[in-house]
Amino acid sequence: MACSCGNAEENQEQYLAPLYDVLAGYECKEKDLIPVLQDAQEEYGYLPQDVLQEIAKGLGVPFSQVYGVVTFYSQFHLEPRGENIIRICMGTACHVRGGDKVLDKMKEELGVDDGETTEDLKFTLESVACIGACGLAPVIMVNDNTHGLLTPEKVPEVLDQYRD
Amino acid sequence: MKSLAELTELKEQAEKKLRVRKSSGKPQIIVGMDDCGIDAGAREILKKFLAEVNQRDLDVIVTQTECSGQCDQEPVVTVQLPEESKVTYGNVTAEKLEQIIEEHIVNGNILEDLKLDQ
Amino acid sequence: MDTITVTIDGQQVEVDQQATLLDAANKLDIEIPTLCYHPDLTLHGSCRICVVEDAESGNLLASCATPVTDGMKIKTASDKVITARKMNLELLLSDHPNDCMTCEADGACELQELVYEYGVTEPSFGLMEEQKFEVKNENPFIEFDQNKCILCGKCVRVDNEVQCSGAIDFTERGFQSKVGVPFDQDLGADHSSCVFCGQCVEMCPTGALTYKPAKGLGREYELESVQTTCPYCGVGCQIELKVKDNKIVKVGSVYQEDSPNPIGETCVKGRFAYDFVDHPERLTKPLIKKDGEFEEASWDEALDYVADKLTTITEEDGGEAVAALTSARCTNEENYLLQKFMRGVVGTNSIDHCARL
Amino acid sequence: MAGLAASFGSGAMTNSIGEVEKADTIFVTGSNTTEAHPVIASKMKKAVKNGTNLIVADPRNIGLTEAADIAVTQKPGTDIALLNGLMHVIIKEELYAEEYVEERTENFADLKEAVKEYTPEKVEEITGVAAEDVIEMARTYASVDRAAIYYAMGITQHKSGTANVFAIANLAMLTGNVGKEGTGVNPLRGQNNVQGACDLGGLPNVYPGYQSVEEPELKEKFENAWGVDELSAEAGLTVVEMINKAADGELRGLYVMGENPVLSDPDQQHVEEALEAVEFLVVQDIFLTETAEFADVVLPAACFAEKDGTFTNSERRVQFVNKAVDAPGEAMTDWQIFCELAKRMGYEMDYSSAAEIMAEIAEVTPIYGGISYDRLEDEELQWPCTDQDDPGTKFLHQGEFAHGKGIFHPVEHIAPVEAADDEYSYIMMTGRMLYHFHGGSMTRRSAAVDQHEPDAYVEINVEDAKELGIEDGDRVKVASRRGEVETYARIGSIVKPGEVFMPFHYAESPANRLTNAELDPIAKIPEYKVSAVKVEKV
Amino acid sequence: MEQSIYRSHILICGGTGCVSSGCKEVRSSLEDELARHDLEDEIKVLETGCHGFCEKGPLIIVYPESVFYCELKPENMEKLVEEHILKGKIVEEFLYQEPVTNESVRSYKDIDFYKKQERNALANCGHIDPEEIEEYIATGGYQAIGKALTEMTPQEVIDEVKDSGLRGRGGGGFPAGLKWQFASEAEGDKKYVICNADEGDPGAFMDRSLLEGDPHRIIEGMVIAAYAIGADEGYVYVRAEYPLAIKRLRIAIEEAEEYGLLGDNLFGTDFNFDLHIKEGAGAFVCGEETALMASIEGKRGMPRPRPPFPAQKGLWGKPSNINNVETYANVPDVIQDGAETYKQVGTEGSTGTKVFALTGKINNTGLAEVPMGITMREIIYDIGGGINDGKEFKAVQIGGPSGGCLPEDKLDLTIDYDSLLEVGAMMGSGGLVVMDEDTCMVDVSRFFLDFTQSESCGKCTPCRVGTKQMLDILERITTGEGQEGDIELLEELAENIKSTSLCGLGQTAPNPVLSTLRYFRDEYEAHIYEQNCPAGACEELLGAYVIDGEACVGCTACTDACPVDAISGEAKEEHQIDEDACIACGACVEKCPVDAITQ
Repeated sequence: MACSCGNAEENQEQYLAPLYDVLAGYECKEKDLIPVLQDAQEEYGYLPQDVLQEIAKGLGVPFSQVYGVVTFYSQFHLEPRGENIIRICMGTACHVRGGDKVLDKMKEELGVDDGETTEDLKFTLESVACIGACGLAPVIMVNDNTHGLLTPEKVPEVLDQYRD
Repeated sequence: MKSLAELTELKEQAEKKLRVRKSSGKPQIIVGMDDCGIDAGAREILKKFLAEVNQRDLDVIVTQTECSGQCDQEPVVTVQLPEESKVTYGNVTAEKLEQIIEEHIVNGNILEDLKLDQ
Repeated sequence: MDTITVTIDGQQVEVDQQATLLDAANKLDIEIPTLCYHPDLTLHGSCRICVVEDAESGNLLASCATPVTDGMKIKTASDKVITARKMNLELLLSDHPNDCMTCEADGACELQELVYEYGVTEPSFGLMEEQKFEVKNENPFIEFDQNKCILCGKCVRVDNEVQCSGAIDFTERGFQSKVGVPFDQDLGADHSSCVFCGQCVEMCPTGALTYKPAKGLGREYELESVQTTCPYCGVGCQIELKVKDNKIVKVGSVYQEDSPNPIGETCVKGRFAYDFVDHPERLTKPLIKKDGEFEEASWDEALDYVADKLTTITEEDGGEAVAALTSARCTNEENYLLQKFMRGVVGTNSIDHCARL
Repeated sequence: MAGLAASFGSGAMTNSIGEVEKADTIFVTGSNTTEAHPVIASKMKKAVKNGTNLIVADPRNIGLTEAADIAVTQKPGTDIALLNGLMHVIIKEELYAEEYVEERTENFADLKEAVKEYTPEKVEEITGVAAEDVIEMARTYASVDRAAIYYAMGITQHKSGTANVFAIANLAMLTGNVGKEGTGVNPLRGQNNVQGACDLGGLPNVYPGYQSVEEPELKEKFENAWGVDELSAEAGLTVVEMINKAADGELRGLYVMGENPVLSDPDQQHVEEALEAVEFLVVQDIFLTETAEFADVVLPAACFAEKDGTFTNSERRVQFVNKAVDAPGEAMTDWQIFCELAKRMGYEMDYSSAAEIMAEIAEVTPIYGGISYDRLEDEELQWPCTDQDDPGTKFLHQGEFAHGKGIFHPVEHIAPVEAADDEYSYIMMTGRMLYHFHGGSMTRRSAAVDQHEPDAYVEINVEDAKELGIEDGDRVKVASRRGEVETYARIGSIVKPGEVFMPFHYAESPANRLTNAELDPIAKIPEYKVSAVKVEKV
Repeated sequence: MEQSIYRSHILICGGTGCVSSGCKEVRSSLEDELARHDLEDEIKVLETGCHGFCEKGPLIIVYPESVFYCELKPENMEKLVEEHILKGKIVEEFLYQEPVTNESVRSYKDIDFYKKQERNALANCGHIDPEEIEEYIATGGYQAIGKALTEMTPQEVIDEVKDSGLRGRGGGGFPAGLKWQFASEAEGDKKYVICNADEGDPGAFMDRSLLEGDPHRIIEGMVIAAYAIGADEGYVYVRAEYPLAIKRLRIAIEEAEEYGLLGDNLFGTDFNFDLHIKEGAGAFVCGEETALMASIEGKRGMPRPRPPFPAQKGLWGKPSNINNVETYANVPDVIQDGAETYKQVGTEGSTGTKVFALTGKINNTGLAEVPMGITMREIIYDIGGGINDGKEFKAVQIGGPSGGCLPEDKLDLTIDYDSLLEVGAMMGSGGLVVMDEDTCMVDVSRFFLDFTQSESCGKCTPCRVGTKQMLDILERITTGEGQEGDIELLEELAENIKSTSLCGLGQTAPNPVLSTLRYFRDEYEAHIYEQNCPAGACEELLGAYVIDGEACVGCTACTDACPVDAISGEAKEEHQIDEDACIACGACVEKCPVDAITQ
């Protein structure tokens, strides 16, 4: 593709525009790093390299620190993620009530492993420590919705709600 | 918030709104609202009671109950004042309603003539 | 400032209120091993090798991070202390390759020394069997083997607190933690702000960070060290030339209070640009140009020629017909002698150098 | 240096490197510190982390700007206007040190008058720095307890170099920032012993320790000390004058020790002609440099690692050089060569060690009077150090300036010699880069650094590159009125549009083939930082 | 004020649990029904925070009768409105049934789960609209700030908290008043008050419920602390996984600002306080106070050595006070009612109440606030309704991943900070997981180690590498690879990690292993020496399934259920399982109608 340098830059400018909007809402100090990353991930669905570099520049924080922070917190992702994020609770209550069976069933249904995204970018599956809805164990969260008192049998039914 | 007094005033205002959640120990007006009652116009009576209580800013609970077996006397209204026995009135009309509030609720005088035998 | 008295291994010592147990022990010349501690860096407290026992509670305390309190009694070599240090060494070993034979840091590795000293001959948890990470060595200066990293964080701290490059930081979390450049790149790659000052290498207690040009050229204990002043810019950093067989193998840091670089700072030139010293193009004999070509000459021949020629010119046209450029890269003594020679012997004040350039 | 000497009575860095971290505000101008003095730049960044304000004024977006609180890019050659503008604001807002000015300086009234017309608006017009930035800079510099200025060749390598330094000295004195820890006027020395070479008489007008050759008493002192009949009573030639005289055939002999004027001096072609023209050229060096190629005799010298001696760094600290390895072949140390040569010319120079030479230096040089090898073994000494009991001097001008009162030298904006025109439409600056040093004779021959930065380049702004149809990594030709060179293009936004930058370390693309030999009238420093050039793709 | 008096309030639980059970749909159906009957002016519907009885959600309480309905569905609303709201007939079928007696209970006050509790911190949770500041004020909210600011000196406030005996509810149980005293005494031009709402213990959700159900109480507690120590700025560090809590807290802060209960010159004094929310980003270790502060500062959440303690050098090096949500929730009562009243509840060393999150194999799961000093048995049986499915009690894990597992003979232990430590557990944040006979204690240890190991920040050696080694050993044991000496090695390692780790996470990580080794050592031994998992939970240790020929009725249910076709046999005849093919998934066991399949 014939793409002159100038165009690439303009594209880049356009690509980063949402990030600049995010940055505009902050003082842009070190303390804003995590909230800015959260907002940027909200915008882009994940944290692309260019975005991280721009955040480092914008906040005057070393890129290595930005990357170190991103890889420290499990909330942040460096790869594109599925449209729907399935978080399977692996907390104590869920564990004793069969949460791992639900996870196994999920893996089977989606054909991906823990932490992976389906090829059609529909679902990302991840096990999480505890989502604090122990009364409903075993429980999962799909996006912001909690589904409780699950059994492996109920898994397809839950997934269907998010397929289109 | 400029002072504790201001807060206390605000608290008193706000408490009124939460009155129904702290019903114990408060005067209650209980309207029979079963099918028989509604057929006899209890719904309007209930509304009117509520409106009156609101208008007079009375610390009184207005609530509803099922049929007490005195279907022919409907609308039936029971007044329960704290630490007193229940008093039940039958065939309550809008006019009697005002009397019940004025005399019984506000002044504590039972309207013997309207009272039903238990 | 108020002082405090503490008892360490039965000996009393009076120390500053702000002192740590390690400071107090140092004052008594009681040695406590450390891996992550460095006096010029912020406190990290991560290796847990410097633990000592509080005689009263029996608790183990990290001596580098624990301030003294009045009347404290400390044991630095109780069974409990030795067992704990040994086990933490065993834990480090379980996540460390076993290749001391070929490791560049052999003989200069603090981990190796401690494992030897504490007699960890059969580590309970074995040794790292499969390399977790690929060695990074695409740049010409520093080889980075993350497998050998014990996460003491001295490199990260010296990079961020002294060099202030922000080139490296911890990445990932827990057992997967490592030190690195964003996106797992090599030092000096696109995402790296590394300027190859080499201070991380100096701080590294193991063979995780080593000098690439020095690879295979000599073990630390074979090298002779000579402190000198860096030959480059005007800061005058103190450096240590490490020499084997009349060859500079690498440049080490000097930690000397009041020097221009008290925390062993240098830049990439001071650290790595020493090859010129034994470069094959070095001049080894005087040269005299004859018919437009240089010919090698003996010193006598060359010096006589220069002396004759200068004498002739000064005799004919006076000293002012000669000028000299002294050098901002020669020593004070040499500069002094050149100007003395030109002024006193040749008779000219036309002496200058490139200070202005 | 000349400027500082006139203002304060001494031309060296007033304060110590360690004091970088003690300043409340650091003002860096005309110094690409991260590349040329990386260790000091790190200290500055460290200071910033601990709360120090950093102001950076440089025509380029240099590395240090990332750490700066205020960073401005003035047009090349407009430093005086900018500095006068700062003083204008400081005086107007009464931020100057009134008591200090009254007690310790002279000529304030003239200064006040001179900077009067440099309003922020006018400064913006000349320098391109926004008026509000000028005000902000002035406040940040003047409103703290300790403010320090650091500068380098970006200030001095101009036709107005000395005047630039006057302006800097004026600013520091005006705010009472001389003679106090963590403050000062600090020229950063580019080479490890520039300071020592100056201190030890490597200048045409002074003996060691800045003792004037024109002062009869001093002349006599040296005649006696050295046991010679008659020393010349006239100041000699500066380096650029030497080259000019050599080219004109007026200079017959030239002795060059460890210098490479072909690469380091301006207008390379002119230098080469001069070296060609000089009758007898001796070059004493460690490599057969571009200059040595012109020599009649080349003498092989020992390098820093092969000899003992001392260097004096930028902060006047005298430090050891120690021998670590033997010199190759028959190479000798420079001082031994001079001893031999003097002997052959009938003057006995007999020293058995560098220490002995230092003992003689101490005797004749008051500022080095207390310096000896014995003391240096376990003491850190900064001159002035006049006798055995003198602990040396961390910062100069405490209480009083070297020559009594500090003198304000008001200066006016002077436009650079060359301006961009239709043909030569870019302004080229030259300077250093981190990985190489000076003429490159050492770093270009050190495998690791040369492998990392093997190629010369010219920095061009993205916008200009677009216009010129040049992409990153293209070969380009850069030409000035004095010559042309070929090199690689490096596209970015470090330089502003209309400006280009070249490092001068690469013999294959010598930036100084393009520079202008126009000198500053006082310090005789060439205007390296402003040359009009044209750029085209090859 | 507009029309404000309704004859009835319907409180619908809007906690995370009930949201996931569909309370939003129930609410909209309820509102439709009310509109259909023209009742909107008489009946007010409002959404509350969590009642703590999530398993039974969606929940509704109808006032003034205070009738408690549970497990509601949208289609139930027609009947509920028609019958109860309109006609005053309690709808029996939606009432709660006691698990033991199967009796319907009309009022929530009469449910065992609530009856035995003493709800102070949780007093408003489920009973007020958390997004309406006036409801909080109506219950006496913000009076304590008024009292502190206008009638007490900061030192008097600190003394009151000290006298109350209030101890930190987040883990260690450090006396709150003492902490405040340190922060108050520390010199600093700026001080901070921080609320640790990074509730990360698996099995604990009391802080979330408090933030969702009564956010103003937390704000009030923080303002009082700020006044006491001299801080003018505060942060609430909340897990990002708690979006509802964050939303409610954000609304509450805005409201408080609007009402002048946050900001400048509170109650006409010169005391100012601003409060910010910081969302965590998913790192359990940030519950450790120094890691939490690093995270607020924009760094990796790695703990640093203490001292200096946050009270001396906290956020950005300034003196800071950190308490958790539940601790701050107790503060208004301490100030309003006074220390004397406060310490009437609880034991001498542990005053007041504590909220526990009851989960696991228990009938009533949910949040229970009880007085300190109650026994474990009372919580599990009287409030929790005992073990479900008629199984035997085996152990209770208390205190989250840093806590320990206690056996049956510790059930009568009175719960307070110190007694728990004595038996090798700890209060922690108050997670209480009940385990029955089917739970393998080695597997539980492995589970907790897996958690702490993956949540270790990786800074210090013992925690980073030690927990990994412990996990490896436990995995070895649960998969039948255990070796002689493993138990001893585990003990040594656990002791080392406990005594040399940098922060609380590492120091307490071995607790589950140590406590199970103490009380259930035989299970470990069975795994290692007999290759047997007594609870039948470790799959690798279980043999293939066998069918008891006599019991088998040949129904073929198992054949159909087997995913690998390992079961053969004609209908009505005895079936067999091919041992080599069997993957021990247990699918057949579940289907067998006569319990003929065993392992």
